[in-house]
Amino acid sequence: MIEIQDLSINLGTFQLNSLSLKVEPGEFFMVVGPSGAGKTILLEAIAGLRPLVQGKITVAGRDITDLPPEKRNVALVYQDYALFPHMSVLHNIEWGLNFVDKPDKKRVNELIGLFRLESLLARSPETLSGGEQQRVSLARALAVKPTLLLLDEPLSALDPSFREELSDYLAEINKAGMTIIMVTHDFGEVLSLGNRVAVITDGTLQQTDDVRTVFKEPANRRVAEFVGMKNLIECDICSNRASVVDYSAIIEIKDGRPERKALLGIRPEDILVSKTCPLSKLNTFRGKAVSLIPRGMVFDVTVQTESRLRLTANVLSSDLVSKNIRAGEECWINFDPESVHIF
Amino acid sequence: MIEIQDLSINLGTFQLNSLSLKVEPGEFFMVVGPSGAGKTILLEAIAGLRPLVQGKITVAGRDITDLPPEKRNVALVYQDYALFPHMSVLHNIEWGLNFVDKPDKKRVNELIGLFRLESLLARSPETLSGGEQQRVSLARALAVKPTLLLLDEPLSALDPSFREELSDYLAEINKAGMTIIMVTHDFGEVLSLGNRVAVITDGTLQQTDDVRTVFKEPANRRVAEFVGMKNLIECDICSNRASVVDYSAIIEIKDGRPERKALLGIRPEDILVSKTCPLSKLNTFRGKAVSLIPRGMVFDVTVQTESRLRLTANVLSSDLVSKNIRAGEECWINFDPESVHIF
Amino acid sequence: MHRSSRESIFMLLMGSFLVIYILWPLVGLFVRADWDLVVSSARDREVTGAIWRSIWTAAVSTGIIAFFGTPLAYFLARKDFRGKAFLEAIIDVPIMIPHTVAGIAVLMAFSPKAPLGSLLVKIGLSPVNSHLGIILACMFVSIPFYVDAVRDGFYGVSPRVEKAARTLGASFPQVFFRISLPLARKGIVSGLIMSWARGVSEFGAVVMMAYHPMVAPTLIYDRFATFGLKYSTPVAVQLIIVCLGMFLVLRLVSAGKRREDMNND
Amino acid sequence: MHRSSRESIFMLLMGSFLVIYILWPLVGLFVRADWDLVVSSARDREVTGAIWRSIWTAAVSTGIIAFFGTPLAYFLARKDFRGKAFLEAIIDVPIMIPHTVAGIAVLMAFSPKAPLGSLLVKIGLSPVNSHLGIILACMFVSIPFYVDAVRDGFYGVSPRVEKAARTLGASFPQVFFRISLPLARKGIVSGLIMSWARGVSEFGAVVMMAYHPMVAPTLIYDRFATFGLKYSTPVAVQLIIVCLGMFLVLRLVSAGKRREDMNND
Amino acid sequence: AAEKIMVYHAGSLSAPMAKIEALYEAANPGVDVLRESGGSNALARKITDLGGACDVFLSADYLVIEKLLRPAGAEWNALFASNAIVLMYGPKSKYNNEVNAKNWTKVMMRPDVNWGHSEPDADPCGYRSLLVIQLAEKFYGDKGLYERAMKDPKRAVRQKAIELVAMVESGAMDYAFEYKSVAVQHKLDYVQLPPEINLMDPARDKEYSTVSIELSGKEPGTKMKVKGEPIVYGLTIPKTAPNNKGALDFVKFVLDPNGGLKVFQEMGQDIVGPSSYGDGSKIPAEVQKMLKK
Ligand SMILES: Nc1ncnc2c1ncn2[C@@H]1O[C@H](COP(=O)(O)OP(=O)(O)OP(=O)(O)O)[C@@H](O)[C@H]1O
Ligand SMILES: Nc1ncnc2c1ncn2[C@@H]1O[C@H](COP(=O)(O)OP(=O)(O)OP(=O)(O)O)[C@@H](O)[C@H]1O
Ligand SMILES: [Mg+2]
Ligand SMILES: [Mg+2]
Repeated sequence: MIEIQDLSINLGTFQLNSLSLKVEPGEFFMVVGPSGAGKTILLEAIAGLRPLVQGKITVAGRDITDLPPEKRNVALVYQDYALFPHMSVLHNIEWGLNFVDKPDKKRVNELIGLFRLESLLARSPETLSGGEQQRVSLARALAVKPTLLLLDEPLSALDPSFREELSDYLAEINKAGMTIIMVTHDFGEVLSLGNRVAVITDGTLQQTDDVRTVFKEPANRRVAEFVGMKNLIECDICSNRASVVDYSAIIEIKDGRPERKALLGIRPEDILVSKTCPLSKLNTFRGKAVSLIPRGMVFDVTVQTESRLRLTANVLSSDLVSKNIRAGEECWINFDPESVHIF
Repeated sequence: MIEIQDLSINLGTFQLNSLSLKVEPGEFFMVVGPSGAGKTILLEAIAGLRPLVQGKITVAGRDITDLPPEKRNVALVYQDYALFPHMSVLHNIEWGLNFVDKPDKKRVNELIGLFRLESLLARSPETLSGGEQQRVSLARALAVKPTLLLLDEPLSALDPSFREELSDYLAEINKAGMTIIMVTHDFGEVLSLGNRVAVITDGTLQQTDDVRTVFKEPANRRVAEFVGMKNLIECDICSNRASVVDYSAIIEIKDGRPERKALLGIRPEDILVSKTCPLSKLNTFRGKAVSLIPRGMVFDVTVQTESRLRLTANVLSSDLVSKNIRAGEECWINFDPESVHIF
Repeated sequence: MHRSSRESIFMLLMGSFLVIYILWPLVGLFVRADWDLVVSSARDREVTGAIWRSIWTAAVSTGIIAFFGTPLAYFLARKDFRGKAFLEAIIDVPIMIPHTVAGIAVLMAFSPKAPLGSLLVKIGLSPVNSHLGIILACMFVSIPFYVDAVRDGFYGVSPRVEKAARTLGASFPQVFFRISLPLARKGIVSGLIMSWARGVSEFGAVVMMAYHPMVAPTLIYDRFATFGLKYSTPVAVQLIIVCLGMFLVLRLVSAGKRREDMNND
Repeated sequence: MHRSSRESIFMLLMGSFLVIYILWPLVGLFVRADWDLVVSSARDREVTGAIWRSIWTAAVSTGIIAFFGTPLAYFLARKDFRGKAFLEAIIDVPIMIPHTVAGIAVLMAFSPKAPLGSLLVKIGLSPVNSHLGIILACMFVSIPFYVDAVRDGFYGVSPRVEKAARTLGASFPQVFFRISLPLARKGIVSGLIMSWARGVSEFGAVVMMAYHPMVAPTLIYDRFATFGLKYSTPVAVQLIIVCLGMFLVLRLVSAGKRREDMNND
Repeated sequence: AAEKIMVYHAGSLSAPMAKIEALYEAANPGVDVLRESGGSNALARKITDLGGACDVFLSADYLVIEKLLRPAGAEWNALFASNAIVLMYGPKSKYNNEVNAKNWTKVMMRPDVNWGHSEPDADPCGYRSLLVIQLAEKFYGDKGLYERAMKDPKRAVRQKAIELVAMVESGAMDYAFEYKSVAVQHKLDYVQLPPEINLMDPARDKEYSTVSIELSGKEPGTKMKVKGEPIVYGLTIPKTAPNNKGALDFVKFVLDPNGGLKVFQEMGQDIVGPSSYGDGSKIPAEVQKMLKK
């Protein structure tokens, strides 16, 4: 669908550095990265709204680098909505149809229903709540049936049930053939909607991969930290054992590898915490729960092992009670060698 | 700390209806509700930025209904940040100190470090990314050390690890004594940060309760739907059995109750799905998995039972594979009578 | 509620000084006017002719300015370049030039003896003592008022909104006409009013280019010189009434229906 | 990049018509001026005195207008009420009144025989043939330009930003001076320039109130009538140079340092 | 298109010229007389410096034609009417019930009386007003009157007659020196000054010339002396007149005793001549016929 080659943008204090990316037709492509990484700027560049220092953008083989935005058939939903303040909600949504060959009014009505905008149609955007503005902005972009849809955190201001509904709708139109590139901070969305994901930090593309792969096998420490692989440990590796630098602990890993120093990562949800010694003896450590921090449905339980490893595990809130794990008390942790990722 | 009595606001097409609320000193109070429910307007009213139709707001017994915003010692972080576009980031953050008796410059430096704004200090807000703006806006409000902090989706544009850090910081300053009222769409935040939560829909306060109570025992259907209690079933109740209206299923409930018609709700995470018949026979149904929808770390598995009940359960993505549950195939569901909520 | 209205009242009180400052002399003019003459001069062909001529020549001049000046204003609002302040200063010069000097400068530029003027004469247009001359003079004095107001209007239009419009399939001109222009509406209306009204009021410069055909200010002057204040005031009063009406319509149109949401903010 | 610059070039080309339209007569004036006389008149006390008088009287008038007009402009930008369009129309009237009529109206209002004028005389101020008279006349013609530009400037200031400032502990006046005013900067600078420059250029109305002390336009006219173009042009040229310099400084100050971010957008 | 005759005339001739225009146009259908009024000096400058299209120029002072137009811009100068300086006042003027031809100097100099005249350099009426005061000093034997008057802080100088009228009407000025015809046209009251001092009587040429005043010369800083003379209006056809033929016809009408001259008389002016001033050899024959020797 779209291929970006060697794209660079210079904004003085910020640079986007020769970024290359390929999105397949019909793909639901995610872009994630820390705040200020350059995600929005990348979307703007794809839409043709930012002057490039260098680089080439091709769509279906055609070079569109110098094409004006309106000829790209790419719709962008801005993070801050960018509604037309002088038009009613309805006119905002319908506006793009003026420039489309065969305007599809029926679709507009569908979108209005789906986004529950019926009662707001005559209102001025300035009087809308944040979520309402976001819905209008999304509906406006969808109304023109772009071949490529660029979404910048399009569901961030919506309540969970609405977000779920609209995620489903996005998944549906993506299945129906629309290519979507979406920036989001919600890993749930990345996992449930995305095919592949690009991780950008500080203007540099760090990794492009299948969504699950990025979480399980991040390319480097920055990506690992970003995707929440909280347990990162410097090790000396020898065959299928990793001895933690400076500590006495030995961690079993899945395949034999040549001897070297390496970084090793374990996702907190892959670590099991139990009050009693687990059956498996592989990668099982005794320790003390030093902190329990609630994170919504789960708790971050940090355990200091006897071998002075400090690992964080996720425990479901309900399990915490049933398993009787308390801060300051003894507990066991255990994880599969399969879930140990070596960089 | 703050007591709101009978607050009404009229905006023509939208009304906030005689809302009463009490927030204790030092509480971390959450406000949730669907998009357009009136959450932002409630915060504005508390800050003294909206004319009231009626109502009274008292802080520590003192009536502040007619006090101008600047005398309330209440800082509001707007959903759309509302930074001062003509000032640098640093001046934005420091601005409020001009009006404080003992400005605490050290704290400003702390905040700048904590929010990682060092490299942005000289920049104009218009050139900031969404997340950067949000951080500046939050830092600006925290710099003045308000006695009451009003936050309108303050972490929505941040990446997960940053969000986690700032959540921790908010929890910390809340522990240190600052009362916080926060609007959010993230139930994770509600659960991990909040003491109590108010649910507002369509300008009406539906429920104020302990955060966990709201999720487990929503006050009515609207709240139940909003907090994601997906399985809502009309029943005839008789003692500790509920027979589903129109279907042949019988659901066991926890305590005996007088005979009546009632609505019954079960949270999807309380329903267990298994390939084989579970040990407990209580509330165990055989059925077919009709749909599996990914929702981040979990799947929404909808099961149609033989007794034509249609229930949605959450299954961890990893469990889905290990338990071998597939769409269209037979499976069993089971739930504890304890987790059945009766309205 | 009372709080914010207290502040409004204070601002209005401060401002009412200026409103009264404007109204007082105007009311004096109206009170002193001989209303029989006002009524009868409303039927005087010379008076209505001059007023109408003032209105349309200033309108044509404003039209030309708007045609060329709107892109210029947009350019000034959107681009920054070395020498921009200088360009803006040049554009403002006609505001401060004494009107007679402005008239002399324009006259010299367009006199049939000058290159530009002779060109006009060659194509059959007479730049002096003609409607064209009036328009040329009005343009010179009005340009800066239009350009300044419209540029300030465009400053308020978010480039993001324009960009979003582009991605919806609208070309630059389409976005300009359907988004940027309507959003700069207030500035444009102010610019149109100022430019047009400035043209209507111009005497010193216009009279250099064309005493005849007479526009309203010239007629008022002529009446005053010939017949005295008694006969010039009715013409002035009539001109004011007509223009006040036109302002009112323009402002009402531009205000639109923002009423409700504004007072709620 | 080339795309957007193509559009800018088109806009600049359109706009350059107006820039040339302003420059052509000005350049003509400069070219025709006898530069020996320009230089010598720069040492002529009468000339420098008149130019300086023009500058400061117009500045005082602008100062008074700014003091009362800024709250008025804010009020007009923020509040909507029945009769607002009418109030705005009234404020615009001085733009369209022929200058001589304006002068007569102000003269009648402030003549020592009129209630207002006699009040001024009683407190020892002379409203005619004095600096005060010049200022009174300048004010009348300048008010609308200031109020319109500043009101349009305030329209662009987000009420949300003002509200956020209130919650940070700033009172209404503090927010007004530190947030609203600086954010309306462009409009205010335009308003100041227009109001001041309009005052500098005024002849018809000023001359009604005071021929002496002479302001620059009066002196230029006087020189023209007495000695001819040769001796009036140097004064005009000097006035233009001085004012151009002042505009340049004001625009440079108001433009600030937005350069970078603008061109990236 | 109609034949056009462009007439520039002194502001003080506005009213009679309006009437003459109407009469002339009635008599010559198809001819459009376009009048442009202003200060005599400024109008002459417009002709010389700005190429103003003018067929006939009527000046409030024949000397303007001499100084500014002849010989470069015009070839002849015909005198046709006189005027008097009066002391004009209005209904709001102080002491307007007691002022008369005997006491006006004293009334004018009272400490609470504002008075004024137009700019001597720019407007002939201005320096003539000053000459009148000098003559009054002699006539009334009021020593030092002129000097006191010049030092009087309540004296205001105005650019043109127009502003004086406006000021007197508004009460901002109590008394103003002005042409009699202007006072008549604006229906303002005036003190009729004795012929010995009012510069009206061509026969008193000698008496008038006993006073003089310094005016600005050809360029700023220089001075020239102007003696008292009767107020005599002059007219000419500039060399650059686009419609010379029409101009001649119009001049003939203006100088016709039953045409223009009659109108001037009706409106408060006396007729002088009409006669040629200075070298009259270039006067067109048709006009020559209408002049007295
Ligand atoms: N005009 C500009 N001048 C200088 N720097 C800029 C400009 N616009 C954006 N930036 C900087 O570029 C960086 C990337 O911005 P961008 O908006 O793409 O971030 P983002 O990845 O979308 O972040 P977020 O998740 O917070 O929205 C930010 O650090 C921002 O401050
Ligand atoms: N000035 C106004 N005039 C009319 N209606 C308004 C105005 N301002 C807000 N509203 C309406 O009031 C309702 C509540 O707005 P509010 O901003 O409080 O919603 P919210 O609960 O914060 O929603 P969100 O989660 O989307 O931000 C919305 O439906 C909005 O459209
Ligand atoms: Mg972004
Ligand atoms: Mg909101």
